Amino acid sequence: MAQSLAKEFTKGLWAEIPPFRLVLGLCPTLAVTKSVENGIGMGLATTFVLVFSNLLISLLRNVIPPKVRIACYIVIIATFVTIVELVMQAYTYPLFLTLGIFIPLIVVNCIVLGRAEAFASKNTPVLAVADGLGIGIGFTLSLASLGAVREIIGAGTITIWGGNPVFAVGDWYHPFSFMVEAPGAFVALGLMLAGMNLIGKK
Amino acid sequence: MREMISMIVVLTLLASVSGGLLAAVKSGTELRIEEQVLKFQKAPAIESLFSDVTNDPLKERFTLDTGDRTLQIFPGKMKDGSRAVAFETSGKGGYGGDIGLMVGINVDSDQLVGARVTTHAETPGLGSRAKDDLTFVSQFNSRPLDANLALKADNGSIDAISGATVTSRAVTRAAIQAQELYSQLKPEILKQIQ
Amino acid sequence: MNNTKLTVSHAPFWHDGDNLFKKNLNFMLALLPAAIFGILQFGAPALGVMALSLSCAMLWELVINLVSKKPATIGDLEAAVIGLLFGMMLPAITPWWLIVVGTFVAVFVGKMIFGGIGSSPFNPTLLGMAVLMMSWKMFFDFDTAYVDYEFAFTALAPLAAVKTQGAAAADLFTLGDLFMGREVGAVGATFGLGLIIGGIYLILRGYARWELSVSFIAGILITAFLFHAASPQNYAGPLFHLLSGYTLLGAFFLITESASSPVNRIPMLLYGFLGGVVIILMRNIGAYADGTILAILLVNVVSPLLDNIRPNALGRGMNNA
Amino acid sequence: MIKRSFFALSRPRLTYDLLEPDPLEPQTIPVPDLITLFLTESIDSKRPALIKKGDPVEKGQKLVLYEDSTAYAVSPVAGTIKMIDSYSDDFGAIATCIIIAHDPVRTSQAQSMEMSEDISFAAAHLLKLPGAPPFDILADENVNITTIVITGADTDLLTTTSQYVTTSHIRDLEQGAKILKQITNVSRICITLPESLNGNAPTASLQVLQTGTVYPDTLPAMIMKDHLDQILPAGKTPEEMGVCFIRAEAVVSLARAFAAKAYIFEKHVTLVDKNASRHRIKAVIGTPLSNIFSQLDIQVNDQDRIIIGGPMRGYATFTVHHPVTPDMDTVVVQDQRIIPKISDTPCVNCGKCVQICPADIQVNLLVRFLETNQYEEATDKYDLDACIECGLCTYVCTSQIALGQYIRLGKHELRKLRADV
Amino acid sequence: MELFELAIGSIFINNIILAQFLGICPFIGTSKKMETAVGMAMAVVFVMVMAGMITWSVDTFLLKALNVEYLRTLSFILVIASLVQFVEMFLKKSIPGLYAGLGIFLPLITTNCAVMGTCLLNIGNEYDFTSALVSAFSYALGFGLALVLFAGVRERVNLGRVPGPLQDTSIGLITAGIIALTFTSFRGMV
Ligand SMILES: Cc1cc2nc3c(=O)[nH]c(=O)nc-3n(C[C@@H](O)[C@@H](O)[C@H](O)COP(=O)(O)O)c2cc1C
Ligand SMILES: Cc1cc2nc3c(=O)[nH]c(=O)nc-3n(C[C@H](O)[C@H](O)[C@H](O)COP(=O)(O)O)c2cc1C
Ligand SMILES: Cc1cc2nc3c(=O)[nH]c(=O)nc-3n(C[C@H](O)[C@H](O)[C@H](O)COP(=O)(O)O)c2cc1C
Ligand SMILES: Cc1cc2nc3c(=O)[nH]c(=O)nc-3n(C[C@H](O)[C@H](O)[C@H](O)CO)c2cc1C
Ligand code: SF4
Ligand code: SF4
Ligand code: SF4
Ligand code: SF4
Ligand code: FES
Repeated sequence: MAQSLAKEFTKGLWAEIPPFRLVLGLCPTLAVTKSVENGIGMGLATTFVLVFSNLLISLLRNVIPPKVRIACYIVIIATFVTIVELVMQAYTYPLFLTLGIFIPLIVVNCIVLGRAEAFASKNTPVLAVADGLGIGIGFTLSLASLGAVREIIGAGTITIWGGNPVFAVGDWYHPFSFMVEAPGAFVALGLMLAGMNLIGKK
Repeated sequence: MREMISMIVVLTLLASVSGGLLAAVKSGTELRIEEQVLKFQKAPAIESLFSDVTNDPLKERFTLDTGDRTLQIFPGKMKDGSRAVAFETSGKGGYGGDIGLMVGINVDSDQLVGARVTTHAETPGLGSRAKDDLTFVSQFNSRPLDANLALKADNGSIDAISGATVTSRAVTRAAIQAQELYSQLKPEILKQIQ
Repeated sequence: MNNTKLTVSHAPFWHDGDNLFKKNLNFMLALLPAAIFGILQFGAPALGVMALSLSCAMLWELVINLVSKKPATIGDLEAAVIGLLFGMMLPAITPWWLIVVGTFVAVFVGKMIFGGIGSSPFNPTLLGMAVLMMSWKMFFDFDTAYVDYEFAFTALAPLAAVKTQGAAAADLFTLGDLFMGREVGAVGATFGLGLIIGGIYLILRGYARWELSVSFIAGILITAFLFHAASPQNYAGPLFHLLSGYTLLGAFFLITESASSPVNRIPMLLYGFLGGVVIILMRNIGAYADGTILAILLVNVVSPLLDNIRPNALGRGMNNA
Repeated sequence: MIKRSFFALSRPRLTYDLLEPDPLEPQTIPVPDLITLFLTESIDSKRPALIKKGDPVEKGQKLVLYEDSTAYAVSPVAGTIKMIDSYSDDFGAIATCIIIAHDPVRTSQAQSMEMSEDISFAAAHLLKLPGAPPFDILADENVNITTIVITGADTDLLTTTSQYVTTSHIRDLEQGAKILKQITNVSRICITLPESLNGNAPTASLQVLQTGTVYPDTLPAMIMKDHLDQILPAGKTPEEMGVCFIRAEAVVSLARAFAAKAYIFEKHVTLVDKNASRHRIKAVIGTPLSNIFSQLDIQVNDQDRIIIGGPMRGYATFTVHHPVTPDMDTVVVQDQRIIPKISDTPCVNCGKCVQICPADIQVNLLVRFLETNQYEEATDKYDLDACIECGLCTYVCTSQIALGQYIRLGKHELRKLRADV
Repeated sequence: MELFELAIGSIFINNIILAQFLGICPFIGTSKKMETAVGMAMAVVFVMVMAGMITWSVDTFLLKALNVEYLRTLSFILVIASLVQFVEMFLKKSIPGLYAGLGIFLPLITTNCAVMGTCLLNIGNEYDFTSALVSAFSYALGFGLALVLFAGVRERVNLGRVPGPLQDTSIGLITAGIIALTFTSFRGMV
C-alpha cells in the first residue's frame, strides 16, 4: 500500500509531470508564470482543486451513475474552483488580480478533469489524494521553475511570495524582458521542453 | 427507471450541496472581498488624489446610474471646505488593453483635482510610467473642466510620455470620458453630496 | 585495359553555377553602399557595430554547429548576412552585449533551432530584432542614441517625430534629405539612394524577386496615400513613409528573404502588398513609430497559406477524370 | 557548363543545339574485339540456361537466357561468348550483361532474315534495332495507339543525333514510316523537327510538328501539349494516352532492315568531349566507349565523368567500358574540374525551380516531402507524378540539391508502394 | 462602428490565443495538420457563438436576477458541457456530414479555456447582448485565424530539419511564441 501510494505520488513529479509530459493545462502555464510567485500561487490553487475533487469523486465513485458522471465531476470541480476563487479574493487579493481569469478557468483545466476521469473514479480515496497531490505538486513545481527561468532572465529577480524579490541580479543587468512577455512564455516553455527531451534521451 | 431516478437524485443532491456550500463560503467572504477590492484597486489612487481631505471617501462612497452602467463615486471634503468627487473611467486602446483612470473633480470650482492610473497592462518601464511616475498624470492637476485634455499630437494640450504615445492617448481618452460623465451626472452628484 | 575511376554522382551534370555563397556574397555587396554611408555619417562606432554584429553572428553559428556536432555551415555566408543586416539596423551607439545577445537570438532562435538555413519560416534577422526591441526598447531610441553627435541636419528620427508630434513634423525633413541619408537612424538604413541602388542590383541579378519589392512598395505608397489624402494634417505623405525608417531596407533586403516568403508570383504580390499595408497601419493608427520589423514577420506567418495559390501542375487531377 | 548570365532577372532559357547547316559526316568506329550486350532479365542459377560461356554465336543471332524469356539481345558479330554476368542498374534492378569475343576470321555474313510485315514479328525480332523502336508496346493488345510521333528533334541539349539521322536519311525515313504504318495500322504518323530544319523535312506522307527551340519543347509531354492538344495526365505515359514516340533512327533502321533482309547494328551517337567539341560517330551496338575514346584520342582520367544521354536527362556511368546501346544517342565526357557540386543544404525557398519548371510543380515543397520520405503526400499534394523529368530544376537549384535524383527515386519508391498495395 | 471596432479588436488585437493566452491546448494539439486545424476552427466558431449567447442570458436573467453570481463558474461550465453534448447529438442525427467533420473536435471543446474564457470576458466587460454576440463570434474567428495560420507555418516547420530534442511540441511552442510576437503588430490599433 505504502509503495503504491508513493508511486502514485511521485509519478506526478517526473514521469507524468504536467505540462511537460502531459501537454495540458498550457493556458495557465503560459499566462501566469511571469514570476515564481505567480507560478506557485496558480499551482497551489490547482493542487487544492485537484486534491479535493479527486477525494470527493473517489468517495462517491460507487454512487455516481456512469451516464451522468462527467456532469457530476464538473459540478464537484466547479464547486472547489469557486471556493478557491472566493478565498483568494478575500485573502490574497493582489495575487488573485494577477492570476485573474485563470482561477475560474481551473474548471476547464484538462489536467483536473483528466485526473478525475482517469484516476479518481477508479481508485480508493487515499490513492486518489496521493495522485492529486503528486500531479498538483508536479504542476506547481513546473510552473515555479518556468516562472523562475522567466523571472530571472526577464526581470532579473526572484520573487517567491508577497511581492518582494528575495533575489535580484543587480543594477548592471538590463532585464531581457522578452521572457516575461507573452511570446517569451511560449519560447521559454518550448526550450525547457527541448531540454527535458535532451535529458530524457540520455 | 431506477437508473433514471438515481441519476436525477444524485445530480440534484450534488448540485444543492454544492450550491449550499458555495452560498456559505460566499457569505463568509463577501465583506472581506469588498474591502480588498477597495483596498487594492481604488484606495491607493483615491488616497493619492485626496491626500488632504477631512473625511473618508471610501466609507462615504455611493453609486450612480449612468444609463449603461453603475458608477461608484467617492466624495471628498477638502481642507479648504470645497467638495470634490472621484470616480473611475477607462480609456480604450492602450498598448496592452484598456487603462483604468481615477479622476478627481472639485465640484465647487469645476476643476480637475487630478488623475491616477488604477489598472493597466502596459509594458513595464514604458507604458507603466503612466502609473508609476506621476509626472505624466500631474498634467491633469487643476485643469478647468472644459480644458482640451487630448494629446498634443492630437491637437490637445497634454504631452505624451516619451516612447509611450499609445498609453498616453488611452489615458487622455479616460480623462475626456470623465469630463463628459461628470457634466452628465453633475446634478445628481450635487444632490447626493448635499 | 584501363580501369579509370570515374565520378558517378548523379545529376546535375550541368548547373547554372549559382550557389548560396554567391547569393549571400551578392547580398552583402548590395548592402555595401548603405553600410559605407553609415560609417561615413556616424563614424567608427557604426563600423564597430556592424563588424561586431557580423562576426558575432558567424561565431554563434559556428559554436552551435560545434555543440550540436554538425558540420560547420558558416561557409554559406548566411550567418554573415544575418549579422550584417542586424548590425545595419542598430544605432551607432549600441552596447556590445546587446549585439552579442541579439545575434544569438537571431541565429539560434531565428534559424538554428528550426534546422538551419532554409528551414526557418521567419526572417532570422527580424526575429532577433523584434525580440531585442521588446526587451530593450530604450536602446533603439535613435533620438537619444545620437545626443553626443553634431549633425548638419535635423537630428530627429523622422518616424518617431511624426508619431509624437503629428504629421506636421514630416515637414522638418525634405524628401531629398531622406533620400540622401540626412537623418538620424540605424547605421545602415538611412541612405535611401544606396539602398535603392543595392536593391536594384539584387533584383537585376536575380537574387531578389522584383515581385516582392515592388508590391511591398506599392502597398506602402497606396495605403499611405489614402491616409494622407483623407487627412493630410494627421498623416504624413507616402514618399515620406517610403524614405524613412527601415522601409527601404525592408523593401529590398528583408521582405525578399527567400525562406520566409512565397515562391509563386501572385502570392508574392499579395505578400508584399499586405506587408506594406500593415506597416502603414502600424505607423498611422498602431502603437509603433516604424513597424517594418513586425509587419514583415507578420506576413512571414501568412506566407505558407498564400503559397496555396498556385498553378495546377501539368496534367494534375486528370487521371481521375 | 552553361553559366547563369550576369543579369538574371527573368528565368533562364536553354536552347537546343541545332544541327550544323553542313553536318559532320559520322566517323565509323571499327568493330572491336569485345562486344558487350545487355539483357533486361536477371540470371536465375536454378534454371538451365540456353547460352553459356564458350558458346559460339553468329552475327544476327538472337540471344535468350531461358526457354520462356521475352528479353533478348542480338549479337552484332560472330564470335564466342566470353562471359555472362549480373549487373545492377541505377535503382538496384538486376540485369544481365553478355560479353562476346569477336572472331574476325569467321566470315561474318549476317544471317538473312525472313521479314514479315507484322507487329508481333517486329516485337519478337526487331526490338534491338539502333534507336530501340518500342515495338513491344505497339504490339501490346492492351495499349491502343492512335498516333505515332517520330522524334526528329532531339530530346536533350548538346545532342544532334536525331536531327542528323532525319535529315541525312530522308528516303529511309519515309520508307520506314510507310512500313510502320503497315505493320501497326496506325494512320496518324507525325514527325517532330526543329523549326529551322524545315527545309530538309520529309514532305510526302508525314505530318511535320515544328518544335520550338527552347528546352524542353521537344519532350513528349510538351509535344503532346503544344502540338497534339492533349495534356498528358499526371502519372500517365504517352502510350497510355494513345501516343507512341519513336526515335527517327529506329524508323530508319526499320527501313534498312527490311531492305537488306538482315539485322542492322550501326548506331549513330553524338559524343561531346571535354572541350565541348562535338563528334558524330557510327559504332556497332555493343562497342565499349573506351574503344571510341581511344579512336578519337579522348583522354578520360580518374574523377572525370561520362554521361550517357544529355546533360539534362542522362545518367553517369561508372565504367569507360560501357557499351553503345540501341537507345544511346549521346555521350558527354565531363572533366572533373567542371563537375557541379551537389550539396545536402536544405532548400532555401529561392523559387528558381518553381519559376522554371515546365510542369508547374512546386518543387520547393515537393523536395521537402521527398526528403522526409513522404511519397504519397508528395504525389497527392505536390504532384510528384506530374514531373516530366526535364532536369531544369536541378540545373537552377541555388542549394545545389540533386532534385532530379530525389524525384526519380521518389517515383521509383512510389511505384513500389503502389505495387505493394 | 463600436461593434466593428469590437470585432476587429477581438480578432486581431486581443486575439484570444495569442494575446489572451486562452485555448492554447487545442491550439498546440490540433495544428499539426491543416485539415485538423480547419475542422477545429469551425467547431469552435459554432460552439463559442452558441455558448456566448446562452451564458450571457443565463448570467443576465438568472444569476444576476437571483443575485447568485458566485455560481457563475459552476453554471457556465455546465451550460457549455451540456451544449457540446447537445450539439454533438443533434449533428449526429441531423447533419451527419458536418458531424463527421467536427465530431472528434467537439468533446475537446468542453475543456477549452477559450470558450469558457470568452463567456467570462463577456460578462467581465459588461457587454450587452449584441456586443456579447459580436465578441464571441469575433473571438472565435480570431481563434480560427490564429489556428489556421499556425497550422500553415507548423506544417512547413515540420518538413524542415528540426533537431531531435526540439521536434514536435517543443518547436511548435516556439513557433507559436513567435506568431504571438508578430501579433503585437496590431497593438493600439483600435
Ligand atoms: C556572460 C557574462 C555576462 C556578464 N554580464 C555582465 C553584465 O551584464 N554586466 C556587468 O557589469 N558585468 C557582466 N559580466 C562581468 C564582467 O565582464 C563585467 O561586467 C565587469 O563587472 C566590468 O564591467 P563594469 O565595469 O561595467 O562593471 C558578465 C560576464 C559574463 C561572463
Ligand atoms: C550577455 C551579457 C549581457 C549583459 N547585459 C548587460 C546589461 O543588461 N546591462 C549592462 O549594463 N551590462 C550588461 N552586460 C555587460 C556590460 O556591457 C558591461 O558591464 C559594460 O561594459 C558596462 O556597462 P555600463 O557602462 O552601462 O554599466 C552584459 C554582458 C553580457 C555578456
Ligand atoms: C515592447 C514594447 C512595448 C511597448 N509598450 C508600450 C506601452 O506600454 N505604451 C505605449 O504607449 N506604447 C508602447 N509601445 C509602443 C511604442 O513604444 C510607442 O508607443 C510608439 O512607437 C511611439 O513611440 P514614441 O512615443 O516614442 O514616439 C511599446 C513598444 C514596444 C516595442
Ligand atoms: C517587437 C517589436 C518590434 C518593433 N518593431 C519596430 C520596427 O519595426 N520599427 C521601429 O522603428 N520600431 C520598432 N519597434 C520599436 C518601437 O515600436 C518604436 O516605434 C520605436 O522604437 C520608437 O521610435 C519595435 C518594438 C518591438 C518590441
Ligand atoms: S563543355 Fe562543360 S563547361 Fe563547356 S559548355 Fe559544356 S558543360 Fe559547359
Ligand atoms: S536530374 Fe535526374 S531526371 Fe533530371 S536530367 Fe538529371 S538525371 Fe535526369
Ligand atoms: S524535372 Fe524539375 S523542372 Fe522538370 S518537370 Fe520535373 S520538377 Fe519540373
Ligand atoms: S531552386 Fe533549390 S533552393 Fe531554390 S526553391 Fe528550388 S529546391 Fe529550393
Ligand atoms: S489550459 Fe487552456 S486550453 Fe488547456
